Amino acid sequence: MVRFVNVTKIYPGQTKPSLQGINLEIDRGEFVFIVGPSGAGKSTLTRLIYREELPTSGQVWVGGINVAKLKRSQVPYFRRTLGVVFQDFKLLPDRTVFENVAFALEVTDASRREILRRVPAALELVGMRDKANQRAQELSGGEQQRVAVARAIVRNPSLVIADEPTGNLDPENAWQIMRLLLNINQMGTTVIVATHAREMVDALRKRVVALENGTIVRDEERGVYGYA
Amino acid sequence: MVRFVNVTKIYPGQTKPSLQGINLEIDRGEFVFIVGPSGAGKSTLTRLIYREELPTSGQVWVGGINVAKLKRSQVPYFRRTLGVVFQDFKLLPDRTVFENVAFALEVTDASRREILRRVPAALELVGMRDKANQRAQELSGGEQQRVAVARAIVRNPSLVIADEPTGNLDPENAWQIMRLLLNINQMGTTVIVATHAREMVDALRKRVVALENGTIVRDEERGVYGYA
Amino acid sequence: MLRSWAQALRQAVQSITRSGLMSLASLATVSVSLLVLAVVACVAVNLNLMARELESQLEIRAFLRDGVNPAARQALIEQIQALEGVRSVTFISKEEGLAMMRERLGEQRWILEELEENPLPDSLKIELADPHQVVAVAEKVAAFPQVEKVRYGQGVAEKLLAVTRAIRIAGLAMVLLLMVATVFTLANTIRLAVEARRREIAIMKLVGATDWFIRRPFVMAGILLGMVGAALAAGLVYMGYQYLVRFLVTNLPFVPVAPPAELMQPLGSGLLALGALLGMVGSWISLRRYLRV
Amino acid sequence: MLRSWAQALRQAVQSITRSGLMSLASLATVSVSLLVLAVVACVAVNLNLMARELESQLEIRAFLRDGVNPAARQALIEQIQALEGVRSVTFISKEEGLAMMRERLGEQRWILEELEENPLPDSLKIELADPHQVVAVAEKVAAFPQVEKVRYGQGVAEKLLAVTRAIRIAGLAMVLLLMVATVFTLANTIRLAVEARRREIAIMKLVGATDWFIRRPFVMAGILLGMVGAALAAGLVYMGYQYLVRFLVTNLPFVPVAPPAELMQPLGSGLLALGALLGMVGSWISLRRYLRV
Ligand SMILES: Nc1ncnc2c1ncn2[C@@H]1O[C@H](COP(=O)(O)OP(=O)(O)OP(=O)(O)O)[C@@H](O)[C@H]1O
Ligand SMILES: Nc1ncnc2c1ncn2[C@@H]1O[C@H](COP(=O)(O)OP(=O)(O)OP(=O)(O)O)[C@@H](O)[C@H]1O
Ligand SMILES: [Mg+2]
Ligand SMILES: [Mg+2]
Repeated sequence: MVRFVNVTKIYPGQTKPSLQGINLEIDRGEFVFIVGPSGAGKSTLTRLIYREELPTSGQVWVGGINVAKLKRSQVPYFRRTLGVVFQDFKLLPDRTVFENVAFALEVTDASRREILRRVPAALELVGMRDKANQRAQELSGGEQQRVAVARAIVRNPSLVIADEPTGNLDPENAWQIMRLLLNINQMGTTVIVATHAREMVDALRKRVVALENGTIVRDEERGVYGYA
Repeated sequence: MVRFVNVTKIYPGQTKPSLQGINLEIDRGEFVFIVGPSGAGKSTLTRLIYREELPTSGQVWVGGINVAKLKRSQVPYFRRTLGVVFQDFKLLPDRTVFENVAFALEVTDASRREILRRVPAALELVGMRDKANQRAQELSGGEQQRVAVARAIVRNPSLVIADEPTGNLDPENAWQIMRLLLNINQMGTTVIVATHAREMVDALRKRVVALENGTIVRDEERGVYGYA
Repeated sequence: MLRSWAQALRQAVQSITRSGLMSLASLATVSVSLLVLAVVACVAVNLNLMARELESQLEIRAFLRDGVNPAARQALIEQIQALEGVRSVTFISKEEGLAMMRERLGEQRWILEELEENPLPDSLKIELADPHQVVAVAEKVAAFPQVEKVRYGQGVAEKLLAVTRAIRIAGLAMVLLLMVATVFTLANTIRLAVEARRREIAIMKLVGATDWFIRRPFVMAGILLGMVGAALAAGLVYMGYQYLVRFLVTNLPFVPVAPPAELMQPLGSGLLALGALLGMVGSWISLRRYLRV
Repeated sequence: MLRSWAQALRQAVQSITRSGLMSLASLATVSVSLLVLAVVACVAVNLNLMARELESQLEIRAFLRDGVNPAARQALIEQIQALEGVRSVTFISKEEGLAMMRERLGEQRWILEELEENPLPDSLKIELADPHQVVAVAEKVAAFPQVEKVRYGQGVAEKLLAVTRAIRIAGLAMVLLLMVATVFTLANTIRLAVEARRREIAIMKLVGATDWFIRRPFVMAGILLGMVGAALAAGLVYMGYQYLVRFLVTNLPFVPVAPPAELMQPLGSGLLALGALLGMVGSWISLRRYLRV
C-alpha cells in the first residue's frame, strides 16, 4: 500500500535533512504506529504520503502510484483516496462542524443526499453530532481534533493517515478515537498513526516504526512505544 | 493570586454555559493542574484569567485586580504580568523562533540588550536554541509548543498559565517542559496547567482541580488525574 | 455539471455577502475605475465628434471674378466637382454670402449694419471628402481662370488637424492607461480576497479539491463584482451625461454632443462585458500561485 | 520614545517590503486615485482660469453719436468711470476699431478687405471690475445722450456666466467625489493589510501589546504608502502637464493655461500632505475594530 524507497527529505532553505534514507513498506490492511521524539520527522513522513511535500530523493509509492510522478491535475483524485488527520487539524474556522466534514465530500461533487447520509454518521462516530452546527473556531481543542478525525473517515478511504490524532484529548476520548481507527482497520482500511501516546501504543501491541533524527531506528511487529 | 467568585461563562450565541458557578482560589506560589474531559471548560477557565474572555456573571480576581473592571488601556499592562501558553500555540508563522520569543519583550519596549540576554536563555531552557533562526511555520508541532513555552516564561511573570503545554510532545520532551514549570514554580511563580497528561499528573501529586461539564467536580491537594 | 455551477454561484454570492465590507470595498474600487473609464470614453467620443465637426467645417471658399455668367459658373462647378477629394460644391450668391456672414457674426452683426452696399463677390463653397487634402484641392481650384481668390483658412487648417489628431491620441492613451489601471485594481482586489482565504484554499487542496473546484467561486465572484461595479458605473455615467447634455444643449447649443441614448446603449453593454471580463481574468490570475499545494 | 519610533519605522518599511505584492497594489491604488485627483485639480484650475479669462472679456462697447467733440468725450469718459462696477474706460477711434476688428477676424479678415470706407463709429471700451454688473452698467451708460448704442453681447453675458459657474461647481464636485473615493480606497487598502495580519494583531494583544504599539507600524506604513503614492502621482502629473502645456502653447496659443511651475509646486506639496494625511487617517480607522481583543 505504502512503500518508501531510499527517501530523503530536505526542506528548502534547510541543510539538515528531516528524513534520510527511509526504506519502509506498509501492506494493505496494516495498522502502523509512527513514534519518535519531537522533530524526528513523523509529520514529514506523513506529508510525503499524501503529497503535501515531495521527496528530495528516493521514491514514495502509494497504492501502486509513484506520487512524485503524478500529474498536477491527478493529485486531487489521488488525495481523495486518502483520509488525513492533520496535526494542526486544518479546519475552516468560520464554518460549522457539519460544513467542515461535508467539505471533504463536496470537493468530490458528492450528491446532497449522500452528504446528508454520511456526515451525521461520521460525526456520531467521534461523538460530535450534537455540536454539528457550532463553528469550528468555537470548539475546544479536543473537539476540533474529533472533527478532524470525522472529516478524515467520512469518505471511507482505503488509507487513513493520522498525525497525533489524540494529542488534545483526555484519555477517554483518546481511547474512543483509537478504537475507531482500530475498527476501520478491521474493516480493511490501512491505518498509519503518528503519535506520542505511549500508553496506547504499549497497550495495543501493533506494528511500531520508531524515527529519530530523520532515520528509522526500529521497526517491530507488535512493538511498544519504547521511549522514557 | 487567582480567585473565581461564582463565575459563569456563556459564550455569545451559545445556550449551554461553558463554565457554571465556579468558585476557586489559587494562592501565590501554588502549582495547580486543571483536568477534565475534552470540552469541560479548561481552556475557558484559563481565558478568563488572562482576560481573553470576560465572565458572564461572577468575578475573576487576579493579583488583587478584578479583571472585568480593568480599563481598556490597562489591559496590556495587566497581561504583561502573566505568561500564557496557548493550546493552539499562537505563534507568528512567518517570524523566526527568536523573533517569536523576543516579541513578548518588544511589546513592553524592552531594550535590545535585554532581549539579547533573555531570549537565548529562554530558548535554551526549552531546548530550541539551535533552531532560533527557523521560521515558526517550519517547525514540527512539538517544536512549536516549546517555543510557545519559551515565550510564556521569557518575561519572568509572576503567574504562568499553560493550556495543554505537552499535548504535542514525546514523553521525554514533555517531562522536560514539566520540570521547567516545576522549577519556575519553586522560584516563587504561580503555575496553572490545564492538561490531559495523566501520567504526569499522577506522578507529581500536585493540587488537581477537575472540571466536568463546566463545573468543578473535584479539588484535591496532592491529587491524581482520576479519569479512565 | 449544471448543479455544480449553481452551487458555485451560491458560494460566490455567499462569499461576497459574508465578507461584506471587503466586497463593498472591491465594488467601490471597480465602480470608481470603470466610472473614470466611462467618463473618459464619453469625453473621448465627444471630443472626437467635435474634431470631426471642426474638420468637416474645413471648407474651401472660391470667390468668383465679376461677370462670370451662370453657364460658365455651372461649367466651373462641374469641373471642381470632378476633382479628387471634393464632396460637394455649392454656389453662394453675394446676397447669400452677406446673410451667412450676418448669421455667423451673431451678436456682432451690427458691424454689417453700417454697410451701405454689399461688398462681397459671388462665391463657391467647396466641401471636402477628406479634410487632409484641403491644400491640394485649394491650389487646383485657384488655377481656374474664373476664380479670383481662394480662402480656406491657411494655417488654421493645419493647426486644426494637428489638434484633432492630438485629441484622439490623448483620448486613446488615457483610455488604455485606465484600462490597465482597472485590470490591475480588480486583479489586486480579488487577489486580496484570495489572500484572506489562503488557508482555506490550502486546506481544500489537501482534502482533494481540483483547481477548478477552488477557482469556480472566485471566478464567479470576480465576474459578479465586475458586473455589479460596471452597472453602478454605467448608471452614474448615464445620469451625469444626461444632465450634462441637457445643460449643454440649453446653454451652449453650438457645441456638438453625442445624444445620450445613442452613446449610452453601447457604452453600458460594453462596461458590463468589460466588468465581467476583467473580473474573470483578474480572479483567474489571482489564484494561480495559491493553487500550488 | 524616539527609539521606539525608529523601530516602528523599521517595522513599517519591513512590513511594506515583506508583503511586496500587496504593498505594490496599495501603492498603485493610491497613485491612481491621487493621479485622477491631480488631473481633475489641473483641469479645474485651468477651466477656472479660462472662465476668469472669459469673464474678464465681458466688456461693454458704447458707440458714440457722430460729432461728439473731444471735450464732451472726455467728460463722458469721466462720468462713466465714476459708475459703480467700472474698472476702466478706453477710447477707441473708428480707425482703431477697424484695426481691432481686422485682428479679431483673423484668417477671415478678407471680409473687411472688400469695404471701401470705414463704416464704424468712434466707441468706448468699458471694462468691468465685477462681470456680474454688466447689465446694470450697460443700462446706465446707454442713458447718456452722447451714446448712440450700447453693445455687450446681451444674452451671451448671462450664458457665459452660467457656464462659468457650472464649470466651477462641476469641478469642485468632481474633486470632492474623488477625495472621498481616494480616502475610501486608501482606508480599504490598509484595512485589507490589517485583515491579512489579523491573527498577528490578536496575538500581540494577548501578549500585552498596547493599542498604540500595534497601531504605530500600520500608521507609519499608511503614511509612507500615501506619500510614496502621492509622489508618484505628482511626478506623472508634472510630466503630463508640462507636455500638455507645451503642446497647447504651440498649437492653441489663444487658450489660457496655468504655468506648470506655478501650478505644480503647490499641487505637489498638497498631494504629498494629502497622501500622508489619508494614509494616517485610513490606517487609524482601519485598525479600530481589530484592537478589541
Ligand atoms: N469561542 C467559543 N464560542 C462558543 N463556544 C465555545 C467557544 N470556545 C469554547 N466553546 C465551548 O465551550 C465548551 C468548553 O470549551 P473549552 O475550550 O473550555 O474546553 P476544554 O476543557 O479546554 O477542552 P479541550 O480539552 O478539548 O481543550 C466547549 O463545549 C466548547 O464547544
Ligand atoms: N516546512 C518546513 N520547513 C523547514 N523545516 C521543517 C519544515 N517542517 C518541518 N521542518 C523540520 O523538519 C524536522 C522534522 O519535522 P516534523 O514535523 O516531521 O517532526 P515530527 O516528528 O512531526 O515532530 P512533532 O512530534 O514535534 O510533531 C524538524 O526539525 C522541523 O524543524
Ligand atoms: Mg509532527
Ligand atoms: Mg482546551
